[in-house]
Amino acid sequence: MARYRGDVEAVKALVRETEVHRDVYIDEEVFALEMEHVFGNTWVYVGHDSQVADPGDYFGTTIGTQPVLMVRHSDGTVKVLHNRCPHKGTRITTETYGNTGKFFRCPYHAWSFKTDGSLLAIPLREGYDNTGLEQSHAARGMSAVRHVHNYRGFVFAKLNDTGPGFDEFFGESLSSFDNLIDRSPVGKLEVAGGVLRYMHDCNWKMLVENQTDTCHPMIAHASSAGTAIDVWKNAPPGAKKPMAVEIFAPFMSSYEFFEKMGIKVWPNGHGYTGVHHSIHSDYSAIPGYFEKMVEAYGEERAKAILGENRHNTVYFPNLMIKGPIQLIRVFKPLAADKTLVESWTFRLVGAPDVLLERTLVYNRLINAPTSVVGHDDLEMYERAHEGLHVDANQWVNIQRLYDPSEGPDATAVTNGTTEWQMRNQFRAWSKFMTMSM
Amino acid sequence: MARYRGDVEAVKALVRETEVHRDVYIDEEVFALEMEHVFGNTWVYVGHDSQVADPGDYFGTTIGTQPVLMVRHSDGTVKVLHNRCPHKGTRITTETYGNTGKFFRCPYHAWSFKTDGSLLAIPLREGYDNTGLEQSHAARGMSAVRHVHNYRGFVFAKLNDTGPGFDEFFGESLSSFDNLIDRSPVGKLEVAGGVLRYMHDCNWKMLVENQTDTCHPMIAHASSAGTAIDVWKNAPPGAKKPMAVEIFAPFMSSYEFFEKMGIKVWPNGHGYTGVHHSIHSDYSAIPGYFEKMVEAYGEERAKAILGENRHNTVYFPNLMIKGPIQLIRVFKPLAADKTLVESWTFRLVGAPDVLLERTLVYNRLINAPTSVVGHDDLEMYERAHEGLHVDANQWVNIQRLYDPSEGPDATAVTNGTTEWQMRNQFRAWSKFMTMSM
Amino acid sequence: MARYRGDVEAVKALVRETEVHRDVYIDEEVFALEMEHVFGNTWVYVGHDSQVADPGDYFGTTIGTQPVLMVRHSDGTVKVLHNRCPHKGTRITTETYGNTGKFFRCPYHAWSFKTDGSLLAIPLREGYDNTGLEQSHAARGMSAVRHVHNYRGFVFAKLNDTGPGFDEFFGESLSSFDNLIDRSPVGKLEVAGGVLRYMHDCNWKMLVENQTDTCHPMIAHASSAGTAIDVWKNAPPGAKKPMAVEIFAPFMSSYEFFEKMGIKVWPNGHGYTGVHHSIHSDYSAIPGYFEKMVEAYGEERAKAILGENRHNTVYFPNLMIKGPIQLIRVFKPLAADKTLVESWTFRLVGAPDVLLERTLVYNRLINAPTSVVGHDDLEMYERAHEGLHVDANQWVNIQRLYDPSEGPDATAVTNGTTEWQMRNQFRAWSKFMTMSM
Amino acid sequence: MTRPTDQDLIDFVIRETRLIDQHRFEEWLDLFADDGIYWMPLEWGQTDPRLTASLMYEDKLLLKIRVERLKGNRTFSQKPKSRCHHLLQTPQIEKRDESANQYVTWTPMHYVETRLDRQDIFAAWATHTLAVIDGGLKIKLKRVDVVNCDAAFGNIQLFM
Amino acid sequence: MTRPTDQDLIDFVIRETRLIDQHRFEEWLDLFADDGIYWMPLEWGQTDPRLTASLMYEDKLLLKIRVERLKGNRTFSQKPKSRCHHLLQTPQIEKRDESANQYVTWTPMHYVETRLDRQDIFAAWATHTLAVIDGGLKIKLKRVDVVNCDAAFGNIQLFM
Amino acid sequence: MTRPTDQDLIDFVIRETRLIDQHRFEEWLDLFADDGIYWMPLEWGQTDPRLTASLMYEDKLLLKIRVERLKGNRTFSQKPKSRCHHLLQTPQIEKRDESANQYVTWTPMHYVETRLDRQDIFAAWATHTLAVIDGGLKIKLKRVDVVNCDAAFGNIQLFM
Ligand code: FES
Ligand code: FES
Ligand code: FES
Ligand SMILES: [Fe+3]
Ligand SMILES: [Fe+3]
Ligand SMILES: [Fe+3]
Repeated sequence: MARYRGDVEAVKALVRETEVHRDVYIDEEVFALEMEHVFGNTWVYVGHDSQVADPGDYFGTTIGTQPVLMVRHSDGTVKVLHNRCPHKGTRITTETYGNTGKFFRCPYHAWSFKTDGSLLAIPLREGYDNTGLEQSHAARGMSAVRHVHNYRGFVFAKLNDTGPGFDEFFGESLSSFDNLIDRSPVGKLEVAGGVLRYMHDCNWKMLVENQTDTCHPMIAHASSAGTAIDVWKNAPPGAKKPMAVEIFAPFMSSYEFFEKMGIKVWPNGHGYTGVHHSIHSDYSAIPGYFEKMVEAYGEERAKAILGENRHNTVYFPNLMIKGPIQLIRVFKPLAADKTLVESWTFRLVGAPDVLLERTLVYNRLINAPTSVVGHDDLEMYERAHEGLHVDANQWVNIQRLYDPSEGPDATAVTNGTTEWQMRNQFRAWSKFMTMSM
Repeated sequence: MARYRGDVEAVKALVRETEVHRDVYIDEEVFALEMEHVFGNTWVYVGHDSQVADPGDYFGTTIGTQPVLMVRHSDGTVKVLHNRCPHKGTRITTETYGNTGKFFRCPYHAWSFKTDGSLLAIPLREGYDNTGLEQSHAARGMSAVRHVHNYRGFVFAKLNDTGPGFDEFFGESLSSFDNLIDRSPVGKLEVAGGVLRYMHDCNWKMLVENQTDTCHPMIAHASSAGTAIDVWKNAPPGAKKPMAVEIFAPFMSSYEFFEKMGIKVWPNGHGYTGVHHSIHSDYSAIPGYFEKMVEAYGEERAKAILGENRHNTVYFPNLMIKGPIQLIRVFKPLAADKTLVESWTFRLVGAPDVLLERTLVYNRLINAPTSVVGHDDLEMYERAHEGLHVDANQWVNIQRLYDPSEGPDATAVTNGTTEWQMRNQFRAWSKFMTMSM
Repeated sequence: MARYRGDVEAVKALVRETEVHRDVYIDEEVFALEMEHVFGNTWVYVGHDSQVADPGDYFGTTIGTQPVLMVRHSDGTVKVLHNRCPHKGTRITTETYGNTGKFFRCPYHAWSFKTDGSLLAIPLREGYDNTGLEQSHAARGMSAVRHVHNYRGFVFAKLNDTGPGFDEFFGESLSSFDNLIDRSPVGKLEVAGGVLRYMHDCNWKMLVENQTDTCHPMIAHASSAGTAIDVWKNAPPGAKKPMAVEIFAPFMSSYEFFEKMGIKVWPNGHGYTGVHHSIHSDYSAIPGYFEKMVEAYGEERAKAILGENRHNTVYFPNLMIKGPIQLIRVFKPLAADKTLVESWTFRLVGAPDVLLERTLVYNRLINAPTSVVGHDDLEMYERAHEGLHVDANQWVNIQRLYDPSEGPDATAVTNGTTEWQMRNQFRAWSKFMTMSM
Repeated sequence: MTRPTDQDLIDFVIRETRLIDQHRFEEWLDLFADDGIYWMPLEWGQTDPRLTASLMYEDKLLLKIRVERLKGNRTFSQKPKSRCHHLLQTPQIEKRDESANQYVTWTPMHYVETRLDRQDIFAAWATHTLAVIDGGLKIKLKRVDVVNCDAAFGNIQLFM
Repeated sequence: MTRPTDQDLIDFVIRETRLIDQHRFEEWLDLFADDGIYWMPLEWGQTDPRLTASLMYEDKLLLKIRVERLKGNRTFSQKPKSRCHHLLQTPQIEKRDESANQYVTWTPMHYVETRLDRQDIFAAWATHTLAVIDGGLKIKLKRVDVVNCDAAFGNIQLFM
Repeated sequence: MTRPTDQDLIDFVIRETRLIDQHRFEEWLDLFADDGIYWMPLEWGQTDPRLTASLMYEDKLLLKIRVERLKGNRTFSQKPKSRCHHLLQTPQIEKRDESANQYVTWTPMHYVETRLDRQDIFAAWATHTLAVIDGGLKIKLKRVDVVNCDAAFGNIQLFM
């Protein structure tokens, strides 16, 4: 029965200052409302424009659970279209990548559409004369998403007319994107290496929260990272530490390390870990890269860019990016208890290949369905998804380092073990969930 | 939450003159209501009486989602019983075919029932003395469907007492059955060859609409029929065109061909394509068949019968028959997003075997889960079922050659590319859906 | 839509004196209410304390659909805890058996809990200073079930505060447990041999009712037990009848045998078959066992204990025990249409191994997913679950030997073929279902 | 080759399925004799391909149409493409009749067909009737009996 | 036969499972020695069939009851009938002890059981202990270890 | 051994997968050459392991970390433990280059991984590149191509 639809108070009651009700994670009705409101009123990441380099190039993906096509229009701009024919609803293309030329053609009855979605032609068009087709939904062609913004290559879309503008929504949180992009001597990224797709039988928000959960690595990842350290101990003296160990080892850093790392929160649910340093700080230098950066930016600026070692930056609702290792993770909601995690990697145009190689090693070791670190985390998520069905305690605790004065939509830097960023996300969740109810 | 149950206005609003709301296809509550109303108030095809030739013969099937048994009663009439024991609800038989002799016996506690469903015996009957069994639901035995009609071998049933009588419901649309049956020199059909069962992950109505969708073959089937034509082009000169090519080729006929073919609509959602000619018109003659027909009917009548080349006749809600090729397709609704298509073939009693052979070739090439033509269509249905989840446009368009004056329950012949028959079906859908609400 | 939640009248209307509505078996909302009320207000079997012999030993199971841990606390008592971390909801352990030592430790962030569930420690505890953690749900640790009773080794729990006390709930029905336990010369049982887990695609109550359904064996099990008898007929003369045949044969006993066996009903839905004799009466004696019993209890008492041959004792809602063969079956509800049957076997401490061997033969032949007797029954349940979807008759009949005067919560012994115990269960179902609504 | 060894027959069957899994369909088609037939019965133990329905009963022309279609640019049910995988129990020689130039093998197998994130698995027995033609083995008849041949299936788009 | 070759042992195992798939259950039963046992452990690596539960631990009498039951006219769980399919990795010879007349093979396999539109797949290892009796191989013990032997299963009605 | 026979190669591959199924991971690890690699491509027909993502591309150090982890007391994703099962089509010899000391086998297989009541099945082709080292065969490269390598998977915790 409907317990939440249209009941703003009931939805608001799900999120308290320091506790969140389990229905937020396991209730299918709440999930449906999230798709309409949270994923409708916010700017959701769609893709990177290097995926659609040339006119007619398209990339098929989803916004929340809505199938869309990101396409390079003939005018060079990037459009986001709903992947649905206005005639009978047929998905126009099921392929992830392709080039459709000057127009899309529906495979069922060959209606065609310009790459901005507008209706181009219908076979036997005269069959619609004097039928009032102009007033029909069909006349609109493939519905285009009206609110699209391309930020230095990263394409976002907002499905509803409600919700803040792009700049208001992200504000200074875009600095993490800037740092990622500036790491290219020419300030340009390319999606490269392929995407890892990892299915999780749990709610999407568990993954988002985990991105700034700095109290779990030394416990949950002792099995993988801890073992890596132990095994490496037996390496012959003087052996060069491999990338893999460099990547694994910092997961076992002390509580103190994570406390000092710092967490920054921003309005609208964004925030990041690793303000002062991070698990990425001590990677060994890639020969020739720094030189290229100095060439491009001058020494001071180059040092500033590379000195930033932000760990995980979370963009509400479902994106996480890692500047220093050039990868992003998209947490795609499929159902209250099903989430597809896509981990995408980038080439820094103008930088040595070895950077991409390291990025791929990281992605493989940490984010693959075959990754031991992934196994550690997924086990926790799936156990939590199970455990939340316990009726005796229906609340999830997000209280660590809570301060009644912290308030909503603050900008602040604080102790790296705080759960403030989780609270920050849920305050944003409440706001966008109820904004258009 | 209930958005449609008991809300006639909401249900009516789903169907407009030229557009249909997507909930009609993807909403499970609408589906449940369809099972109660559309499949309750109409005459639904159950089976052919040649499947239950002798007393005690039964055939297990479903009406909508209701499991029933079609059985030959001791008095020679065909009964339709709900396949359920009145004691604990046990399905009486799970086999599709069998002969139960003089009575059905439940496998759980051996209650037995006459082949008209009435309670015959209970072991230790005295255990029910003075318990008021007579007033119980159980005393009624296996509930028999009250409204059953056997039209020249084709058995239909109506589950509810509401809804029109058999003749009123079908009216002159029965002429397509007549033509199918008359094609037997002795006016008799037999189910033969076996049934092809093809699972579709889409709504059942997409398939029904497709039966009169004459604008899709040249597009959607270019891959199969088009390729067949191309490959045949390389055949050695003078090679006899095989049945398969004769069957495939017409799918690639021009728009003009389909326009001229004509579509006829009848009241209550019935109608057919191929009024003047059809894709079946040019099959080569079967040696000896015409002679037999002349013998039986005289030349003029024989010519008249064989001159009819109706393509697809749709009987609302979920049956399609093809007279010229002697097969029928039943679109069995399993869920809003699941449909089982059964394709049944018939032997024309008294006609040469080669006709059945051709019928089976047709069925195999067009209606099997291994059929390339089937692959073309199912791909479209499944894409549409996906696409309909797009919120930005929630309407399916059925506007082609719409004429505001066409009105409900008309009888008319019109351009073969019209979507009138689809509109006709949805007007009937609205009517029967709300009739008993 | 909600048709039952919060509507006591609607729920009451599901159960009549002699008929039960099918929604009781197939409706998911009714199932959800059962989990809250029927499995919340009654004493549900959790496990046997021999499964957690030593402090720190735990056994993971479920009460209804609630995951719990039965654990031996440091003070030697048995506790039942909800298997859920109060921090993020993580299931504390997924293993069925283990020893956790002095405390449980959550694998996600290492919060730890005493074996009575109370919160022991949190890493970086100071992170919660002045956050009001004391007032949070988390402060309560792993929620312990408040109502737990250990009856001579058998551990029961009641989740809600509503509902009767242990003694009131079971009353004299505990005599079946006593007889089972007394069959050990030292009055002690041990879980032994391993558990058979058998998945059923049907409602859990169908299985519970079947336990006292004495009119089905000679019909439904003719295929297995009947065949066993036939095959044994061809055994060489004088061949010793194997255990297996001794176990199979009585299933084919006559109606008269079952009528005379007698059924006893107790308040709150409990009852048993085999008051005067049962299918277990004629098992051949195990050498040395009787002597041990006489030694322990004296001849008269030993005879009395072994003279009891209760067949199936049903404890409402979902337990059945068989004293003479030392096994119990737990019918675990997973969904309205999914039930996991666990069949557990016991060693009579101090008795010859051969008894356990026979118990295991019985369990394997009757209760395994590979058991022919099991196949007979499951076929009936699954057919019934299918058949109950028939709308034309929505009632299950439980009328055999109904007497209007029998009334609720009676204690009585009656004809062994009555369905009174089924009525008794449904009266209890109604009572506990609505008790806390 | 005039008298294939048992190993020749086994290798042939393994190669036949491997070509399918590698999407080398033209080469696969060449393994069929000009009058070769691919038969997938609908009925358990089916004997008659003519007046009883089959899932497939195709001569080389029909198989060629399939192969061409799979390459086609407007074959939307193959956008994106399906993939498949055969796992064979070692083929067993059922019959060697050199005088009749007929060799029959029997091969239990699993067939996996996958597209996008969907994977279907089929259990079947393949029976190959082979002959030596122009010095090489050719398929006169490939019969595939699926264990649940009469079950309701979704698309089966490639070749078992 | 007095000393079976390795190939004899392999052929025997393959034939044994093939008979099941062909529903030739009496012939199959004849492959068992009079004191032959079919054992399907419940426990991973189980050693004791007596005081530890098994899914099956059946002598010829019990197997015979199953075979007769499958033919029975009132065997409702077999109306309609189940079908099954074995896929074997080539059996491996684990032991040849001619003096003790004991031959042991090890065979990874998949077993598919299907009925109506339902299909279940099981992964297992079969271990056959064979002996030569009256000049022919017979089964002393067929042990089937299912990889998830302790999982919750629905009906398993035929023979792995 | 200096020149392995074809049967040696086949036996090696079968033993390799059997060790995994028996959870004898240290012995399994010993089958790899010191510079041996285990590769599971992410891309259909992938050629580059370096600048294209893979599911696994692991040297002996990384494999050793996995093996140690599986034994670990705080490896919660293995509480309870997973089990697995390999079913192999008889490995086929793709290449014998004795001068280069390189032997390549090709093996279609099914891999089942199970934990609690969940069972997943994967269809793949294993390609083993072997060499004789210190008189014994060792793995230089084990490549596992899963038929739906680019599908969305849940946990794959053991070894295909
Ligand atoms: S559905 Fe797209 S053109 Fe008809
Ligand atoms: S259920 Fe049919 S006789 Fe009892
Ligand atoms: S979830 Fe248990 S300690 Fe955090
Ligand atoms: Fe983590
Ligand atoms: Fe079509
Ligand atoms: Fe029973």
